[in-house]
Amino acid sequence: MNTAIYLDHNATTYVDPKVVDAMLPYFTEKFANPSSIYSISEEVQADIQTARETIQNLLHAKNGKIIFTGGGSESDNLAIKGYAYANQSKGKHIITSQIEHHAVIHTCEQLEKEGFTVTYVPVDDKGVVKIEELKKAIKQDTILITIMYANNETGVIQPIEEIIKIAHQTKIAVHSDAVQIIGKKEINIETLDIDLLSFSAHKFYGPKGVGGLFVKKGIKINNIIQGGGQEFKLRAGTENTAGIVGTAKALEIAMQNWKEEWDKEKKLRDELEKSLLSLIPESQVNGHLENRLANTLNIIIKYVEGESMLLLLNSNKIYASSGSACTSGSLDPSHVLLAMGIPHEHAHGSLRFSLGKKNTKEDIAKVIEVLPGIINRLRAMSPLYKGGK
Amino acid sequence: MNTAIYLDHNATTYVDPKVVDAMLPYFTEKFANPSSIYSISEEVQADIQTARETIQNLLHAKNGKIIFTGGGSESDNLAIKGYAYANQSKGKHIITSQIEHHAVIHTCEQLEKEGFTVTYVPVDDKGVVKIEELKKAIKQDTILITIMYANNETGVIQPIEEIIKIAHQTKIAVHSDAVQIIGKKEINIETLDIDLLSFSAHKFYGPKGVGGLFVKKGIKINNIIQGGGQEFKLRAGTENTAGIVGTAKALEIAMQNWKEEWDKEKKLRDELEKSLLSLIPESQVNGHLENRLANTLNIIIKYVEGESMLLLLNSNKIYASSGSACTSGSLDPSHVLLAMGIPHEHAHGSLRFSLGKKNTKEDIAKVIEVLPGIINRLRAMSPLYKGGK
Amino acid sequence: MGMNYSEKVLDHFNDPRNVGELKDADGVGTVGNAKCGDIMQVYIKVKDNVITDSSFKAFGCGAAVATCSMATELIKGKTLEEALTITNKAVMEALDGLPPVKIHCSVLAEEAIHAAINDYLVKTTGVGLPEKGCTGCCSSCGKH
Amino acid sequence: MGMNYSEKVLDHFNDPRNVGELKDADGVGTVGNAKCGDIMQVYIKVKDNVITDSSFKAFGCGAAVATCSMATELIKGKTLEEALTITNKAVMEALDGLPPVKIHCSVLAEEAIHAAINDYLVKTTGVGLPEKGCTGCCSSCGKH
Ligand SMILES: Cc1ncc(COP(=O)(O)O)c(C=O)c1O
Ligand SMILES: Cc1ncc(COP(=O)(O)O)c(C=O)c1O
Repeated sequence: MNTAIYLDHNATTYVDPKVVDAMLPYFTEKFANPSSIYSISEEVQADIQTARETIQNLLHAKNGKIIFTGGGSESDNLAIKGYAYANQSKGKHIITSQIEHHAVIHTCEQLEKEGFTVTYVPVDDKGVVKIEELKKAIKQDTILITIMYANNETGVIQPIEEIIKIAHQTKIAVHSDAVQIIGKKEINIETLDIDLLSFSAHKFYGPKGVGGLFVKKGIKINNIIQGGGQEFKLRAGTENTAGIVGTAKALEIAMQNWKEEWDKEKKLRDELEKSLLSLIPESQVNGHLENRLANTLNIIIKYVEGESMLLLLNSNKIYASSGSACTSGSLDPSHVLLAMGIPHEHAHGSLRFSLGKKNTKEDIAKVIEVLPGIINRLRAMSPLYKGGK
Repeated sequence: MNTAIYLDHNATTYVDPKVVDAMLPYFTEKFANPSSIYSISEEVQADIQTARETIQNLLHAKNGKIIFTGGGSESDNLAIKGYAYANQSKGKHIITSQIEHHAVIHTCEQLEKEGFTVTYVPVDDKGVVKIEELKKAIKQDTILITIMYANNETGVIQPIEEIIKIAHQTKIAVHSDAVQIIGKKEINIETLDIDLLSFSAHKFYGPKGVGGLFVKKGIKINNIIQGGGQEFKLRAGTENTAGIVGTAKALEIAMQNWKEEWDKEKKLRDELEKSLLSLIPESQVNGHLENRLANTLNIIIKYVEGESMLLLLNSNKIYASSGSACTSGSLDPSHVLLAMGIPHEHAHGSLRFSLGKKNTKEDIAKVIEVLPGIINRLRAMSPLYKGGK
Repeated sequence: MGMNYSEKVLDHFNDPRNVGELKDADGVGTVGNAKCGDIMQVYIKVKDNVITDSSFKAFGCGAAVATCSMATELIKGKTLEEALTITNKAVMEALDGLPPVKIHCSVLAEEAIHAAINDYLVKTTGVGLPEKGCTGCCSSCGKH
Repeated sequence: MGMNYSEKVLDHFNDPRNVGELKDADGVGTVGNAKCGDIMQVYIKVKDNVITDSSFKAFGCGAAVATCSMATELIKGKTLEEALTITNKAVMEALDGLPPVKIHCSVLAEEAIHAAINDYLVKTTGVGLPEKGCTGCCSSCGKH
């Protein structure tokens, strides 16, 4: 990558070399199927168990179990559909928000097709779920509230504690897509008293294609992939042992010094934010300035379009995103920004920088050096921009 | 593993070191999210595309597409539920067999709970699906026949060509769980004209937690994991790039000389079979002797119980299985053997040896040397065995 | 190694005590059935109300063999009354525990001791132990 | 690099030809809207029925910029009639193709040429091009 500057860690991270080292034995030596009964299988089974416990310790999640899945999206699907199917006798109404990841939104839409009803609670202009609207949405037959912990595009952290308190007053279960916060900040699942929580290893320097779902003791969910009895009968299929061990190792590393990392990235992010805002007229930050992941900057630059900016940043070997990775190939502006009340034309001009462990002051300086010129150039050709005249 | 003898390749294989090498760059360097739009993502996206095409070439599957999933079980679920949901307006009856893997059987049972009807076609005493029964099972509203290609316990290869011909006469789609045969034998998907076919990388020296589903052009399936638009919108979630590339590499290696490998393993298997049958009285082979995977030997040894044999083999560092890996922890004898008409007490005494690339004549000789003694010892303490007197 | 068995279980499986028939046994008890995958046969020799010797045969898993081995060890030298107080838990504890799916084996072993003592009592006094009925623990026999 | 664009597209995006307003343009056409994320503005100078100069402004993705750049190149020196025969396919071909999701950009570019010529005709003759109506290609504008 040489001089490349990767600023898209919310899309995915590289795998920490120590994590790769932890995974390697499970490909060639400790390769046995953990469900078999001979000695070499038991070792692997024990290692999976250790990984599970490591994660439970790190997330303070001893009040339930961790199910390993094939990624964050699957965890979200398993949590929401699994809970909905297992508890539909109690009611068929689900509450979520307008700013969820597609893995939650499209799952809810699927459930709507199957006869469930879903309320998509709006957010305020800072990207925070409107608690009053959420309260109003609660009905007699509401069984589940699923609200993300931190938004992938803006980094805005949602008032999950409060939501859980509200939900539990009327015995509604709470799921949170915590894919963007797990590994970045210490979360205490037991204190939170959350019922279901999803995470994904490749967001915290672990491998892609493996995720987890926390399920609180006493919470019943159905499986969505049927077959063998793996993962407490909640996820059939031969276990991705290397991936599972890698997930635990990655979380272990992440939690060792998350606070210093958080502070370091915050400092860099704030520097980037301050400089861009001052150097680029008619730009603004999206989302709550305080309650936000330390590594995320979502900025709107008026009169220019996101892809153009990304292409010119790319020419400078700076890799960022516009909207979420999944939709940046499409023409629709981010549903998250639209939900925040940002007009379409401005939403098209959003950039997301998400920092990671290897980013340096120099990286930030380079962006600050390069981006204003890119904006000038694009604005000069923009029919929307009158400021230059 | 030193002198350990691994004879459980149908449960899982080690990952070929060349496959590990092929995967490694995708952890640390080529780590980008394939859905992003910058250069380093496009490379990864192109590599996924190349992997897809490699597999299509090797399986002669250009008449459709390959969807990557989180394993063989997920592929089976996606194929069966995906097809059932997308085509239920045409009918709600599915035909399968009594000897399918749990990933198929439990998925069918799930569909039954949802209002589909399923016929579980029996097999003959050689473990071959009874074609006449299958024909009789076809109804006006049959939409899908799902029959495994080769059975994981007995290795028996099913008459898939014939089943496809029968099914297509009345426009019924055919899915095959080909998890046990892909990588062991060359399959021509296009000539077969099969509609849906599942495979799993860890059965052919690829990584665990990644599988694939072939979907013929024109065949409509619903996704079962909703979210981002990855994998032709049929499997949401950030792609397991390392796993996908590893799957293609593993299949490439497997297909390079599958015939020699098949012949080599067959020779060893036949030697093992012949010797055990002659050295151990009242033993018999389960399944069709000809139409069988070359690496698989399923043998019943009367008056003794499977787990005891496995434990004593384990003491000799010989790793085999009894029934399928998923159920060997449970008390139920194999549903496959029971479906073949084998009495419970004999089904409890089954052993499966499944050979792989590294097995040698010496491995086989060791089993032949050790197993008869184990059997004598166990039979001596068996209240069922009168032969010793 | 194997099913998460304790060292003790593996020891009693790999090197079972008291294996085989007792030629001139005073009592024999057989429990379980082949369908379940577990059959246990316990032999006892009794003198002056004391179990002077005991042996077993078993068709079954590692735990089945180990529990029989341990059970026969435990009853040797005991009076019949003492032997009858040996529960499945006692057998399990003596083996440093069993995996949850294998607990039924210890129940079967307890039942086998009772069956052998019952056989002896019926043979010698014409009156057996009071009926306990099926405990229904063998979830795999398909009857319960 | 980026969206699987061809070298040609990237060239026209990174180094767009004919950028900016033509101060004394004879015709200006604007198509698209900010909601869609694509606005194209094409300027033309016309002399003796020939387009002597052309330029553009664009708010949009890489393909939007590149198609405008290429379209303005293609029409320069052409008669109005010739310019009107330049289709979106011609623009795409001249750029060595576009990714499927970006084809609408070439349609917009064609429409922008037509709009500019229409503007010129209305201004000079009082009669514009026959109405083509919306082609409905811009699936993202939410109107179709
Ligand atoms: C025939 C068959 N189908 C499906 C599977 C499931 O594959 P996986 O474990 O990759 O989910 C297996 C092996 O476990 C199998 O042998
Ligand atoms: C908030 C959020 N939820 C879910 C996901 C899906 O995770 P995965 O890609 O591992 O399926 C992502 C990232 O892609 C995410 O950012």
